[in-house]
Amino acid sequence: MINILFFAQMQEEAGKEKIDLDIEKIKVKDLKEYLRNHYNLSQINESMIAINEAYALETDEVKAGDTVAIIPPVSGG
Amino acid sequence: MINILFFAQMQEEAGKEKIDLDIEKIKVKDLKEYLRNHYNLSQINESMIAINEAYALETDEVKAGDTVAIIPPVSGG
Amino acid sequence: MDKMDRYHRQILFQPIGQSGQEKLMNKHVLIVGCGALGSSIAEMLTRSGIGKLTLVDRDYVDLTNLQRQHLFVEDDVKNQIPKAIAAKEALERINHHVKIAAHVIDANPDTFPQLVRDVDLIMDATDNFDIRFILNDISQKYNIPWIFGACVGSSGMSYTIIPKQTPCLDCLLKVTPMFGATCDSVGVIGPAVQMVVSHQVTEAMKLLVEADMQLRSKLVIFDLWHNQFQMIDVTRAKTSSCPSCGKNANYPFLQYENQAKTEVLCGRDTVQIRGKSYDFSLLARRLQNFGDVTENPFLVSVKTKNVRLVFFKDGRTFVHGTNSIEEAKRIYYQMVG
Amino acid sequence: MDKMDRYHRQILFQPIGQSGQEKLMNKHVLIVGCGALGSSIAEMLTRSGIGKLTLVDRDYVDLTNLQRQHLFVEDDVKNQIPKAIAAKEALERINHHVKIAAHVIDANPDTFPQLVRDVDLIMDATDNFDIRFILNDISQKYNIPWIFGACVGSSGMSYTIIPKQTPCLDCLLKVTPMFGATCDSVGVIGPAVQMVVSHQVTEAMKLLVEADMQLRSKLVIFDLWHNQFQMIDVTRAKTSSCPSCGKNANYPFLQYENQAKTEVLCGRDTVQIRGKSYDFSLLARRLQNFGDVTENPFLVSVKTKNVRLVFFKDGRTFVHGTNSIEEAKRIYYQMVG
Repeated sequence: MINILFFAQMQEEAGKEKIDLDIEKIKVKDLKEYLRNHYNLSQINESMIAINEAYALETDEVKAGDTVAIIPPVSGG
Repeated sequence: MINILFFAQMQEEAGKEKIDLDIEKIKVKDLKEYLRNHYNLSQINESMIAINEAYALETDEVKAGDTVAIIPPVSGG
Repeated sequence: MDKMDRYHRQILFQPIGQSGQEKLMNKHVLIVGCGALGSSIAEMLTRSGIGKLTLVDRDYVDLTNLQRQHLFVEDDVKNQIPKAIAAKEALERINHHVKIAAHVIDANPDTFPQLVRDVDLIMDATDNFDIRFILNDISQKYNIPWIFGACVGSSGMSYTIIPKQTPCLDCLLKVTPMFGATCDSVGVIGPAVQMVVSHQVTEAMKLLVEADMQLRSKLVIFDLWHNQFQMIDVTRAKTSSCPSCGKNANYPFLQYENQAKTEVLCGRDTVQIRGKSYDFSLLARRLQNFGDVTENPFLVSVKTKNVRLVFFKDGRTFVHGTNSIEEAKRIYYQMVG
Repeated sequence: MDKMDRYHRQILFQPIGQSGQEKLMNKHVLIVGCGALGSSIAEMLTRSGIGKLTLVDRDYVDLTNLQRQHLFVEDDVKNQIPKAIAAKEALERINHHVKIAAHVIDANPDTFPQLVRDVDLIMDATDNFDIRFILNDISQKYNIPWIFGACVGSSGMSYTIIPKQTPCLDCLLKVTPMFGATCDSVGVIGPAVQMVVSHQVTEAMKLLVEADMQLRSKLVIFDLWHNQFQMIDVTRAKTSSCPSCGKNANYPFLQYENQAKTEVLCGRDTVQIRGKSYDFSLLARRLQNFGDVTENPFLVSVKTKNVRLVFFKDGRTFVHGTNSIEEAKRIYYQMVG
């Protein structure tokens, strides 16, 4: 199980603030693609991704048990 | 290694905000005793103890790899 | 312009929305203490459009308050305005729709029953454990939730207590602390105050708009300077035999014999406080933060610029240099927390 | 009473102490933006005894600001006082020792070089990414740290950027976001604002008292309503070829061709802004938060109560219904972030 946390405006788009994905492992790039298709996320390409509180690159791999934070661009101030 | 975090006034008394103890396992009660003796902590008996972000009882055991938070009574407001 | 327009950005936040805003505008919150936490809690709730606030504080604005107590300005210090009154005036300039009752009194077992009438939620902005244990019993007895908050240095913590559901303060602490650290004993920085307030007010909003499912349920503790943050699951602390929230609760801190009592000693410029009896060596060590300490087997005394306090073994304390019970209690709790 | 007395509780906090307080009193901070984040950052730094603050904001106080912008009161709305001016007046009532310079102007590549003169630290309290990328380049070019902060809904984040040391904003985001969420698009609650400010100001204090070892180094992100909190290690994001902070930095966002440009269209009650060119389907979807949207292959337009905006494929936008460049930019960035 991969635990995905949505922050800020992602929550409204996804309709929830977290989901669990029953996947053994997946590349960050492919995870983004999956989320864009299944959750109607307009800004996933512009979002920062962190795996277990560490900044992730597109080629990094997410494994079962990991927590992934999806951090969209927030500009309010 | 057991990772101990001191909060609030404990830091001044201990002279640092965290320490690592090279201990395999120890009961909360005995850990308190150890800290009182080695770090001059006047309020350890009145402090809440949490192991890995869960409230701990005196009889709980701390194991190597655990993070222990020492939370003294704070009343400022 | 419509009254609701001013809350537009809050109504846009979906978990509140129009219906949450209407609930908020019909709720009444009691804030106990109007210092650092209290004044900022009051400001945030006033801006958010709460229906009614009741403020209670026995103190007046002092120069050292301005570093962290957000509603107060230099003129309040010059004019020695009581904090509850200075806060009320500032809040009314911010949002005249909010009803604000300000009481310059001591919150204690005698005055609380009146203060909590029609109150939906109690916010803790006090500065000592004696009052928090009383507040904890009041919350249980009158079935009103309260939100604990405290800070010193760059640390702070908060926890939401719901009668009959969560562990209460008595469950968490087991032993009543002899001393609590205060801003007067180890200092405090402004951001630590505002972070506790942010946690407290978010939880308050959840309760007031009836989004109970979102309550944090964990105790939050942080240290901003040292970059520590924890959310502690305290479920296990709940005690069925707890005298404050257990099956046979008898609210011990509301009972006369457990309360700190005060009296003015006539013609002596002295107030006597009957409270806890202290461990003298710990007490002497602690009082060194505040002035010159002398000690003998019968008493410990500390002398500051303006007053002298003498602590006796039996729990009595003399505060020499004042005839005001309010001032004596303020100084006493600054020292013992 | 001694000037230092008012900071007594902050001096008691050992990591600051007397020497830290003296450093703080000799430092100069530029706050870019004086809305929710900016006004509270200014208040906390003023109370803490900062030497000098420079405030810059192009906007005036509006009724919907009062829900979360802490220095402002109903009279400021009635009198339409510019935010930087209203803030300065409020801050001077709080602490007359702090020097406060207020500028009611647009911070941009032309005005920044003057604004950052003698500045020790820049605080981000802006509301769009165009200005943040400019600020990021200014920070690198003039070697001044800046502290990023942003919030919407119940979420917020902050990160401290030290030139030549940490990753910069460009390293973190790689692609410039087309839209950033704003308080105007998805709302915001007060505690989220104050929590970002608490993180920003603590980091500011560490830098100003020269306790760099204690800096957080991680990006902090939270969601107060849903009880999420993370501190993200972003070391890996640092890019040696980064055009803003890399070896061959050329500060792209300070270059004329990359800036949003504005002009008033004479006699038409319209301002033209040349900015990014948008993906029309995403743009149309986003604008639905603000008013009635119509769309054809050449343009997308949105009509609100007071103005109409027309976005063209080539990146131009017409803001109909105003002759004020400041107002046009305000509305434009409320919508695109």
